[in-house]
Amino acid sequence: MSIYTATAAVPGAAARTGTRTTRVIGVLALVTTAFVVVSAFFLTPADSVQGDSVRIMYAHVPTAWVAYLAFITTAVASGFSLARRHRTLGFDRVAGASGEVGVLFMAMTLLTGSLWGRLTWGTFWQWDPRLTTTLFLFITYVGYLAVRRIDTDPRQRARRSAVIALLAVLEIPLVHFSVVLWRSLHQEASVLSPDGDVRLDDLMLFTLFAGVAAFTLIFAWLVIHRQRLTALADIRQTVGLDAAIALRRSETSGVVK
Amino acid sequence: MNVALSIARKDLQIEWRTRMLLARVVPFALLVMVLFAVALDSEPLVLRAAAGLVWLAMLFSTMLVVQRAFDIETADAAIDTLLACAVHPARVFFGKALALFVQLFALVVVLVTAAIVLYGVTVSGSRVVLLVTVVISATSGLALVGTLYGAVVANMNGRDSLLPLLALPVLAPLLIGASRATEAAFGSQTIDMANGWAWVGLLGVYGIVFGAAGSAAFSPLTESDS
Amino acid sequence: MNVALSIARKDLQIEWRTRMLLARVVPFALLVMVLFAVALDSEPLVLRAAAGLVWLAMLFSTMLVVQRAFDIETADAAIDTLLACAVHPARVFFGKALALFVQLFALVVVLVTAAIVLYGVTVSGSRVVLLVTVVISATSGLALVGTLYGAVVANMNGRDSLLPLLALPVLAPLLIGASRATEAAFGSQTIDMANGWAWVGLLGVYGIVFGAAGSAAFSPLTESDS
Amino acid sequence: MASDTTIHLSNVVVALGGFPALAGVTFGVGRGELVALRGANGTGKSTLLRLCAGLVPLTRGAAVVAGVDLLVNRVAVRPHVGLLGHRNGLYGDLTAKQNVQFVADLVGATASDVSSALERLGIDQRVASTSASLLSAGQRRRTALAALVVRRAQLWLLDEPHAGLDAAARRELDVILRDATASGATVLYTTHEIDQVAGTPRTITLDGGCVASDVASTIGSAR
Amino acid sequence: MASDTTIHLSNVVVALGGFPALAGVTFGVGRGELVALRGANGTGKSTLLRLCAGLVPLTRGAAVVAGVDLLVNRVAVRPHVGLLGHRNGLYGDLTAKQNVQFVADLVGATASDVSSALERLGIDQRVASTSASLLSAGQRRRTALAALVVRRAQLWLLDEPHAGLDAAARRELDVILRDATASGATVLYTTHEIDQVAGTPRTITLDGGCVASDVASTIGSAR
Ligand code: HEM
Ligand SMILES: Nc1ncnc2c1ncn2[C@@H]1O[C@H](COP(=O)(O)OP(=O)(O)OP(=O)(O)O)[C@@H](O)[C@H]1O
Ligand SMILES: Nc1ncnc2c1ncn2[C@@H]1O[C@H](COP(=O)(O)OP(=O)(O)OP(=O)(O)O)[C@@H](O)[C@H]1O
Ligand SMILES: [Mg+2]
Ligand SMILES: [Mg+2]
Repeated sequence: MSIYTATAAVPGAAARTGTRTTRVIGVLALVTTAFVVVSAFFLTPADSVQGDSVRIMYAHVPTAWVAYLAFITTAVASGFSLARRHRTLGFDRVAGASGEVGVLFMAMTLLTGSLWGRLTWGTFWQWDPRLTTTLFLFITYVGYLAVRRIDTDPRQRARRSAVIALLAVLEIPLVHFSVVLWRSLHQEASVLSPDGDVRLDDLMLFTLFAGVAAFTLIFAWLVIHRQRLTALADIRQTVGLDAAIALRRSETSGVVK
Repeated sequence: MNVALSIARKDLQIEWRTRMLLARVVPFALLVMVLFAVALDSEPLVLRAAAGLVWLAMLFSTMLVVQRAFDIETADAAIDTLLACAVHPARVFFGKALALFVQLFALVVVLVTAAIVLYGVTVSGSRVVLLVTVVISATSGLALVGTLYGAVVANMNGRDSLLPLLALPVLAPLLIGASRATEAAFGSQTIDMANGWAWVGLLGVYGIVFGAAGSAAFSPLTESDS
Repeated sequence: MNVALSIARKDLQIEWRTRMLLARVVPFALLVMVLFAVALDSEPLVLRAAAGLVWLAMLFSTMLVVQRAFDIETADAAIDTLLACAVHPARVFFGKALALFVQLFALVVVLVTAAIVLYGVTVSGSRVVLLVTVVISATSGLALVGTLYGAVVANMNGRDSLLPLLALPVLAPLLIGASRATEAAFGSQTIDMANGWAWVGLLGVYGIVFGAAGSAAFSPLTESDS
Repeated sequence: MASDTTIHLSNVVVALGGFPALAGVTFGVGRGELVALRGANGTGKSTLLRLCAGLVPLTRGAAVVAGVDLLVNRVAVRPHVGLLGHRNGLYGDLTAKQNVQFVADLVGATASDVSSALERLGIDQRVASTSASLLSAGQRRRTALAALVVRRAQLWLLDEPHAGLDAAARRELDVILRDATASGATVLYTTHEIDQVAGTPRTITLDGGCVASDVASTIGSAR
Repeated sequence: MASDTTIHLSNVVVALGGFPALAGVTFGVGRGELVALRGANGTGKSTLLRLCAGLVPLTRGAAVVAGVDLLVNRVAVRPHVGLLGHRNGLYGDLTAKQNVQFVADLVGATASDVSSALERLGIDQRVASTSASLLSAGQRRRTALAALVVRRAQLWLLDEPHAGLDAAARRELDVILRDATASGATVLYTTHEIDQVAGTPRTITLDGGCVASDVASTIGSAR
């Protein structure tokens, strides 16, 4: 919601995408990230089995969760863009920006996950339900971005991609519960395990959630800037349209009069 | 006559006049099944993967049939007329999905028979009931999802390659569910009948979700602006 | 400029303007590789079948790229102009095959990389030379056969489903040869390097046969009678 | 707005991929009017027809067609409109008759409507039972027109309906259009042929995406 | 046969899927002639043009076009022929200019040939750099004609070239066709418009797959 109201200010604003709010978000993101980096590398203990490689967790898990958040944001914005016909494009911009950031974060999950896998399992990839469904989720949103790239009327594109986004978000529970549905190599749901049994020590847990906070802030910052950029591009197009209309009107062939 | 039925009849009429399914899709699907066996290159392996291979072949064939179903609409801009005449887009959706279901059902019957002959699987007794249920629910799912995503990419340049990209990840759960349930019906050691029926339940949920989504989404999708 | 090069350039220009390969075929091919692994549902199996799966994914992707290559010719009857202008049909054949080769080569590089990451195969030392040779000769074969059969079905109604039907059986030997040779390059236990090179020899012969057949047959093929 | 106005456009801008194909069009067409649309290639005639059929969105301005505000819900206009575009909208694998029959099924017309439409457009037994994709260009155009006749729309939008038709079919088409307006339908069609325009009561000429002239022809209305 | 005969047909029968689209056509066209082909829809005009372009096979009779016997090797006639069918033969994903440039590359024409052809057909900078699939119907037709001009064929076969063109383009087309015949090319085109035929030296009318009349117009040759 706050993301959308922030866009409302854009048309009048100067051609910059930053505001005080985003600067605050940016600073907070930097501070939290700094803490997570320090804590992850120096304060938290190494794992008794996995050793130092466990530190990848502080990037791996938050990116996964924030990617979920991004995709849910995309779905919600898409729902609004279908429902609120006269504001379609505003919501569509948020949906698109959030989808892009989500794909970015999901790519980071895959990357950190396969590095971690290399260190602990000895291979980059395992055909495990969680990993496979994660990959499907990733590809689904790559497809979503492919549809957004298609050059048609913006409103039609908004509708088509909104439908895809609303269906795609249904895959998230599939990814999350895949571990429960299939027996699995992948880490059991250790933080949000169904029985509420938390198996990480306090500082590790704190750092993990600080990581989640940091990536959430980065996500918000990126989405706000990204969708304002597209909003500005749209405005520029509108201005361009005025010039184009004038040009078009002067395009008299003088053949038939 | 009901609009959805008119549309389904028209699609089946076209299929009947061109014999596309019989002459081309069926041989293609059989070929895919044979190629898998070749690529795997080992008897016990093939038997173990039989159920998965049947549904994989179905998945690729579905892409062909769906592309065809929307090509005939867009080739000469016929969909414009269709939408102008048919008052409710949901009817168009169900009409096209129905025609697709009929064609895919014929196809899956052939493929299961082929699995029995080619891969040497056996089905008997109460397993037959499970098999029939799986086939019907999974095929409905394929038809609904296929129609929905076919409409998403209809009228788009290069839809041949966009359709699989969008539809296959969404169909992946269906592939897994149908494969596991079919494995149970084929009498595999790794999965029992009760588990098989559980998968069928999931397939049913899947079909209902996409049926609802499709009838709701078809209207915004077909507001063609091209 | 040489006619064949003009034609290849035109096809690549269209690819460049539409980004079909990057945006759609590459993801599709990756998806096929993932789906295979899912259907097999067993780690060691996947590793053992890795080489075959790469080439199977290539095969299906080739169908997409070929369809596209001939769709652009027939959509607005452009092939009539092309044939009227290009004095020698063999040049048209080689022009289209060249553009196809370039695109398929880019694709296979991605797929082999994916196999290394996803399937966990390893390539090292002298095996790299074998791998590169296999990839080039098998891709040439795909491009030549693809162009030939693409021309056969061009202008035919419903070519989407006819192309795989005709081309896949012809490509089966290529699939086997390329898979076995790639297995050797991937360091499989079942096949050694010498054997791998023998398969490459066969692939070379295959390519030459289809290159010759294509340039000879392209002229009668394009005498469209529709 | 009076209910006898079928098309009411004011300052309509339609941008296609950023290009203003229509750059501020204003005019109205009353119920039962027959209007010819002229203009050089690329001046926006086809875009105007597609706008009225609810197939392209309005970028700016206001448009009300057949009582439907296109800004609010342009899809709602479709049931009232029969459009014949540059392309015919036929299923190539169905016969000419099956094509017309399908449209009849959708709108609830009878079998006798179908055969009378086919007969009017000179589609004989042999042509009617040939696949549309095998027919000659003119025969396909006639089939599309037969489907439009069966459709019985309130607003007819025809994009160069005369192109490809032979002399006999052109004459019949003019009769069909006059019959349609006589029974209360509104007809808007484009053409590049000067002798076609001469017989039409009103001619609107587009230039550069705008209305260049809008004249009533005395010959046409007298005829 | 004299070498100044470009088309020589005698008793030509062409069966398409068992239907005799041409049922015994006999006529000849000399080098440098400009001939209009008329007839009702479905009488075989397009089929005749496609036969002369070597695109459909001869079922019976004899045909020699541009010195090539179509019974022996109909493919050999293609390099001499420029055909504009009902469809334009453009690549929708290339710009108008790239389309014309491609034909120029194939036949070895220069860049200045391309730009002069584009200019002749009134394809300006903006249109030239737009994808063909986005252009208006008339703009696409003009692009196809520009490609034909670049082609510089010995025999021009045009299927309803005027359809879809505006008045200015029609005038230019007539000039182009006259220029082509003046420089020794032979032109055969179809049309349904009576005023087009009036200006043409010779008109052949088909009916039911046969020649119904073959007349020289005194007006046309005088003009
Ligand atoms: C490419 C490989 C990997 C992928 C794609 C991947 C993907 C994911 C995803 C999507 C989540 C979020 C799950 C959810 O909460 O719904 C997750 C969580 C997690 N992953 Fe991975 N992962 C990979 C490898 C690994 C490895 C190698 C390890 C450690 C040995 C690991 C440890 C964890 C942990 C501890 C969590 C948090 C679990 C929870 O509480 O839910 N991951 N991973
Ligand atoms: N996506 C686009 N990008 C740029 N220009 C476009 C686009 N789509 C359409 N146009 C332009 O908009 C105009 C559309 O014209 P329209 O098809 O309405 O013309 P028309 O009056 O019907 O012409 P014709 O007589 O040739 O049929 C053309 O000039 C075309 O080049
Ligand atoms: N495969 C087929 N089966 C039956 N009839 C066919 C087949 N192919 C073509 N025809 C018929 O052959 C004739 C071909 O006519 P052609 O296209 O040459 O006509 P035309 O004179 O160009 O007409 P138009 O003025 O409409 O363009 C048509 O009557 C068509 O119905
Ligand atoms: Mg137009
Ligand atoms: Mg014709």
